[in-house]
Amino acid sequence: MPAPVIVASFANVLVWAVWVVAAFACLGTGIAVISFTNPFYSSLSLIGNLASLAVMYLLLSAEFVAAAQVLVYAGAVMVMFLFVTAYLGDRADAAWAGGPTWQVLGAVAAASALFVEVVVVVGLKTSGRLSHEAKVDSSFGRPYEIGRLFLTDHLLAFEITSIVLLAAAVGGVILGAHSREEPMRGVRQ
Amino acid sequence: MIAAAWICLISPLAATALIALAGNRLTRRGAGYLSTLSVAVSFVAAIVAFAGLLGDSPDDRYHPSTLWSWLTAGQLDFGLRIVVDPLSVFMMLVVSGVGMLIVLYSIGYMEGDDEERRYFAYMALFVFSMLLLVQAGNLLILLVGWGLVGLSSYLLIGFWHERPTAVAAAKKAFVMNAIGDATMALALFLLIQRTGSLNFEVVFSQADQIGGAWAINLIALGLLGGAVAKSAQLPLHTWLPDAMEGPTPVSALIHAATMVTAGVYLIVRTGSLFEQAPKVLELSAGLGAITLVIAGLVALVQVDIKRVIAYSTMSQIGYMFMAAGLGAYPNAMFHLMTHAFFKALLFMAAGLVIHALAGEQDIRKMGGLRRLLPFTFAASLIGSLSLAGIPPFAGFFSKDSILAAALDHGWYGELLWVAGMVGTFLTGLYAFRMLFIVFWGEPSPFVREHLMAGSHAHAREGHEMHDGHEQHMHSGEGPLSMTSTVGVLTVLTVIGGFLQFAGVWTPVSDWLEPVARPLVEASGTQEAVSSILAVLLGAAGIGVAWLIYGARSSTAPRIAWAQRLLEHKFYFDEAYDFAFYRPAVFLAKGLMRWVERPLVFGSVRELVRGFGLAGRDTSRLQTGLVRTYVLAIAGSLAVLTLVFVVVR
Amino acid sequence: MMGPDVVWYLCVAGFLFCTGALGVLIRRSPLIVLLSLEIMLNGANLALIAFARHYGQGDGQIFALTVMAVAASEVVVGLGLIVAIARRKLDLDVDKLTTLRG
Amino acid sequence: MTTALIFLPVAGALLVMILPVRPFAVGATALLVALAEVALWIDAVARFDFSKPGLQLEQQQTWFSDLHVSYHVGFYGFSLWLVGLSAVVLSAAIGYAFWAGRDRPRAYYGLMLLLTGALVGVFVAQDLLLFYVFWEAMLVPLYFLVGVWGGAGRLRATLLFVIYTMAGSLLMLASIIVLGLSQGTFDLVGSGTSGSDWIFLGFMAAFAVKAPLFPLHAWLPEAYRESSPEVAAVLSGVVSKAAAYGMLRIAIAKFPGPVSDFRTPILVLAACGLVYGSLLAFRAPDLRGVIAYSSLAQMGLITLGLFAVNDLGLNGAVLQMVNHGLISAALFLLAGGIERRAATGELAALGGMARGRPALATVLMTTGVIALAVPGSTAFAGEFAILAGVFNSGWGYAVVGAIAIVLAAMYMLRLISAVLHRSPGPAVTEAALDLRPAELGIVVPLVAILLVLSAWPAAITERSFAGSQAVSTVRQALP
Repeated sequence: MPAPVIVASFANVLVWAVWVVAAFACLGTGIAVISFTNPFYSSLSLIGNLASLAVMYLLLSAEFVAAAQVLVYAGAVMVMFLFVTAYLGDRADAAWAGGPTWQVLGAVAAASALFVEVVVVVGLKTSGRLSHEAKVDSSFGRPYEIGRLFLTDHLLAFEITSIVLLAAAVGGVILGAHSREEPMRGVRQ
Repeated sequence: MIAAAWICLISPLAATALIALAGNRLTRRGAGYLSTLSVAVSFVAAIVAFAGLLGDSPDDRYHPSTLWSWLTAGQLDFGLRIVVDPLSVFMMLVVSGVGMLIVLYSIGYMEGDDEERRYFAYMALFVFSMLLLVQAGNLLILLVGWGLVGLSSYLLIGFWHERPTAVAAAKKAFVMNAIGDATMALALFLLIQRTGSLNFEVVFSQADQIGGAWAINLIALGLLGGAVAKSAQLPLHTWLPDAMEGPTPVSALIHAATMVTAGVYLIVRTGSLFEQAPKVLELSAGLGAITLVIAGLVALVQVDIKRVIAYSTMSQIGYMFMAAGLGAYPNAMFHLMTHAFFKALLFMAAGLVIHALAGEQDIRKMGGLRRLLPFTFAASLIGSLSLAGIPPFAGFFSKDSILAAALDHGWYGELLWVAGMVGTFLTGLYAFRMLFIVFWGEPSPFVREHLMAGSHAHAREGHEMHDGHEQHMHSGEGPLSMTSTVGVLTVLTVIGGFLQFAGVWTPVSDWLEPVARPLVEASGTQEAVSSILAVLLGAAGIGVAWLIYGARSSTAPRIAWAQRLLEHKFYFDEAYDFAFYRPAVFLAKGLMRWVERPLVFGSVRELVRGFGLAGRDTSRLQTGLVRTYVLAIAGSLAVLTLVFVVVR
Repeated sequence: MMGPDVVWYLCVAGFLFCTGALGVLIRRSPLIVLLSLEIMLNGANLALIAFARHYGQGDGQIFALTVMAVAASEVVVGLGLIVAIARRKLDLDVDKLTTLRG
Repeated sequence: MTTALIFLPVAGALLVMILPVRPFAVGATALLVALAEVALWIDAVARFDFSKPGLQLEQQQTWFSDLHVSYHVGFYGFSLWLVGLSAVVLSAAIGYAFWAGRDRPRAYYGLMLLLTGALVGVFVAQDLLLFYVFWEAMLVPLYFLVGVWGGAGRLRATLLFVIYTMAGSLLMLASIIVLGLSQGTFDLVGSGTSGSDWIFLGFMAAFAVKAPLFPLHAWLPEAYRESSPEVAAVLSGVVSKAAAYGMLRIAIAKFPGPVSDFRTPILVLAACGLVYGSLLAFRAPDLRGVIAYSSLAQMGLITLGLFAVNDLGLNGAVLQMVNHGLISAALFLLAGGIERRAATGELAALGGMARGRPALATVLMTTGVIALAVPGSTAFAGEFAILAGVFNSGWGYAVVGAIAIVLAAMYMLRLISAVLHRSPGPAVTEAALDLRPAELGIVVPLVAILLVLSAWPAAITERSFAGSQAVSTVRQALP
């Protein structure tokens, strides 16, 4: 067995190993997020979830996205979550589920049905067509490439995103500024 | 000649329009003079047209004239078309001549009524309509005139519109005539379909090619329906006695002399069509015969002076129908003319009586008027003698020739002849019953009160007393405009019959020959037998009347059931009420109760309620729980994906 | 290429999405619901990036980045709402918010 | 020219809504605009060449080029008469409102003029989509006119009316879309015929509701009773004619196959409506009820004529549309005048109004006898032609029609007598005046037109279709 082949197969095994670890971490943390009663733990699990996803992005040659994931999501957004959780304190604790039984049963049924369908679609109907991956060069997923696409092909999406962000900022300010008034109408006490 | 015919037609219409537009600017009397003048113009124009026709050779006496297209559709073109031919000129003369006299008479009769202008506008409108009817050059215009005379009749019967009976009578007359209009219209539809035209010459020339015995029979039946309704023959006769609610001159003009005889005119005019349907023609003769007997019987028990004459009119038109149905067209037309004279005379004489008695029409309150109203008595006597067919008055000549013609029509004709003879006896009886009751004997208390107390009561039928009209105090017989016209008609009744003496000279038949060639020809023997028998029977009727009502030497036989039957006019009104009016009302109410409310409105109500309920139930799904909504979305997504997976 | 096929990534993405959906459907705490939404978005992101790699085109990554921005905006508004609810001393329970009830 | 006819009233509507003048001037302006519309129509008549069969005074402007939708307007002979009918009746209605006085005049007259524009638009539109736009534009002013200015039960009446017509016109919209897409053009002149039963039924649904045809008339008595008299006059006089026009211009011209398939059921329904409406009119307790149900009957009659699809029937139907429009407008306005005087329309409370009120008696009597189609009247000419036409489709229809003639005499005479004759009813006081000169000025022109038409109904029958050749015109020149 020539050396490059051995190296390649070793690398393959390594990648598989990393993927398996990342994937299971991802699934586990995902389940953890929705299982904890304490939102603080949920938020922490979500950070783990995001981190493991970032690993998978790296495996998919999406270095910039992975970096953004860690920095923006795990860094900024999740900090906001933790901050709010801390602000709310005990009140953030919520009953695990509740509501009518049929709601829970229906939820589980719908979610699992969706999952099974995704698996079926992906695994059975399209496996043949998804087996041959394109070759990519080293520039794929680099910041330069991302920037070029953003400013050429997807300029409109870029601009709209910025407007959405602006709108969200304004919305956040307004919600914060007017929050001391009387209780909202129609909320069941 | 054509121009004269148009002038004859338009003149009364112009008078109507003028009176309607002038309103208060025209005096009441002025309106009367204007409409009399317009009808006089018509009469003169009719004479001019007559003279014009005389100049033509008999076979060329046919002059159509179209003013403009009245109704068009595709190839069809119904013009506003008149025809000047012997028949139409004959009718024009009768209508405008008698009409002129009666409108003139109205000036005196209606004086003091606060709506005289309206009356004269209606009268002129009637004369126009009647002239349109007789001058029409196609069946559509004829139907137009037909309907318009019905309308004027409605307006004039209901002239005193505050009397419920008058309004009801007017409506009844119009609706029964509308039935006739409708059957006539149906006949016209069939004619249009078969011949593609309604012009007389086209239709008549194709009469034998209409195809299918049922078609021509239906056409004839439809036309007969119109004729029967207009001429108050059985079974559509019940409106005529009620129509006496109108002013007496109206009864004289419309319900005796002209309009009601339009049915006879129609049968004569469309003779070529009827001849293709001989059974229908015989039916019309039969209807005439039945009517003349029944009307004569009912007339025996009537107590309203005008109703007696009205039944007598029905009876006399029965003779005309019999003649027309037998194909003796000239006899029918001749009787139409003489009847116009003597029946108008009778009505107007009755009008004088009513006028003198302040609007009273009940003969039971009258009596002994002979000496108080000698002129009226003389006129009534002559009219009654003519009605009973006593020579030498007009009725004798015309009626007897009809009876004679019946003998020339096989066994069916003989049957009709017998009916006619019975009718003659009845005519003498009821005519002189009325005459004797009203004029003979000693003045009744009522008469004494009105005529002998010195003051003349001036009130019109249905109206309260009007003051300030004392100028015709003279003889108590009415103003000159009334008495003079009665005088003229009396003269016409005396001499009118000599215009034609069956078997000796026949100018009327000759004149009508090109248009209405008779189907029957009575022999001299038949003429003689009929005349002698008819005169004897008429005289017998008079004699019986004298015994009972004149000399009062015997009393009338009283048979309870017969009396009741006659007084209820053979229960026709009741039967129609039961058979048509009530079912119509019931149906209308029933439709309202069982269809309109529950089905039409109810369906809407149910639909609205259903939507409301559905909306309320659907809104219950809006729990307000966001999670439920999300679940719905997720569930739907799952299902949709499943569908795509399975389908692809 | 080394490592698993795109198919595997897609399975993980699908699982993540469904997990998030389940969280949204059964949890009543608005905070957790928001977190679950993040998981759903991330599942979608993973699929986008996997496809981007599969087809060798960068557009998927662009979309993923856009989604991140939208997610950030949504978190801002969502957290703002939660804070607003909390300040009004209301229960933090989505089942208590029933203004939409018909 | 044609466009001016549509937009003159619309511009007038904007003008009266905006102009800052006193209420009186608002009404006067509206009346002037309506009269100008009549004048413009007379000008159009003068320019129209009645001997030519095709579309005239035509104007076309592309609207959506992809779908071949265009602003396409123009006149045929019969649409010219219907436009004239709208202009005249709307003028009379606006005049009546002006005389009677209405609250919020700015909005009221604006809506009336908008309605005029929409009606004219319906009658001249030569594009399906444009037709639909005008058709719905008609509903908006009517909704407010009935719903705001109506009587006590106006809300229910409006709701019924609007829901009914909307249901019908949505089906028509679906039909228009399918027909337009399948033909590749929405143009009425340029497109061919269609054989689809469903599209035909969609159109007929809208027309049958608006006309209305038995048994879709549940909205009719309420709408006619609850709206103000002039709106009722417009509703029964002109709006119903839009439906009849639609039947002629679209249903009959575009769907020869389905017309022959569905002719029998439609004729049967129309005949039922004719007798049914006449019978109910005969027992209706009030003025408006009689006129409303007689309208139902008359629309049945017009439908009979249209679906006879022969020269007599079509010519008669067009004539009768004009007749009935004028008659019911005059009757409703007269009913309004009587209700103002007696404060009620109950026939039992009326009576004896003829004495001392010669103008009212003359006008009502004249209108009434024309309405009952006394022979010689233009209504008689219309009915005669219609029934003679439908006689060819089946004698039974003509017999039913003949029965209806008798019933018409019964209910109209009942109306006339109940108002004018006998002794004065409890609601009729001495203070109830004769018709005022202003009222005469409104109603007499309508009656005068009817009288002129009575002398010469061929004025319309000769000029609705080139050379009176209705069937060939409908089948060929309006393919």
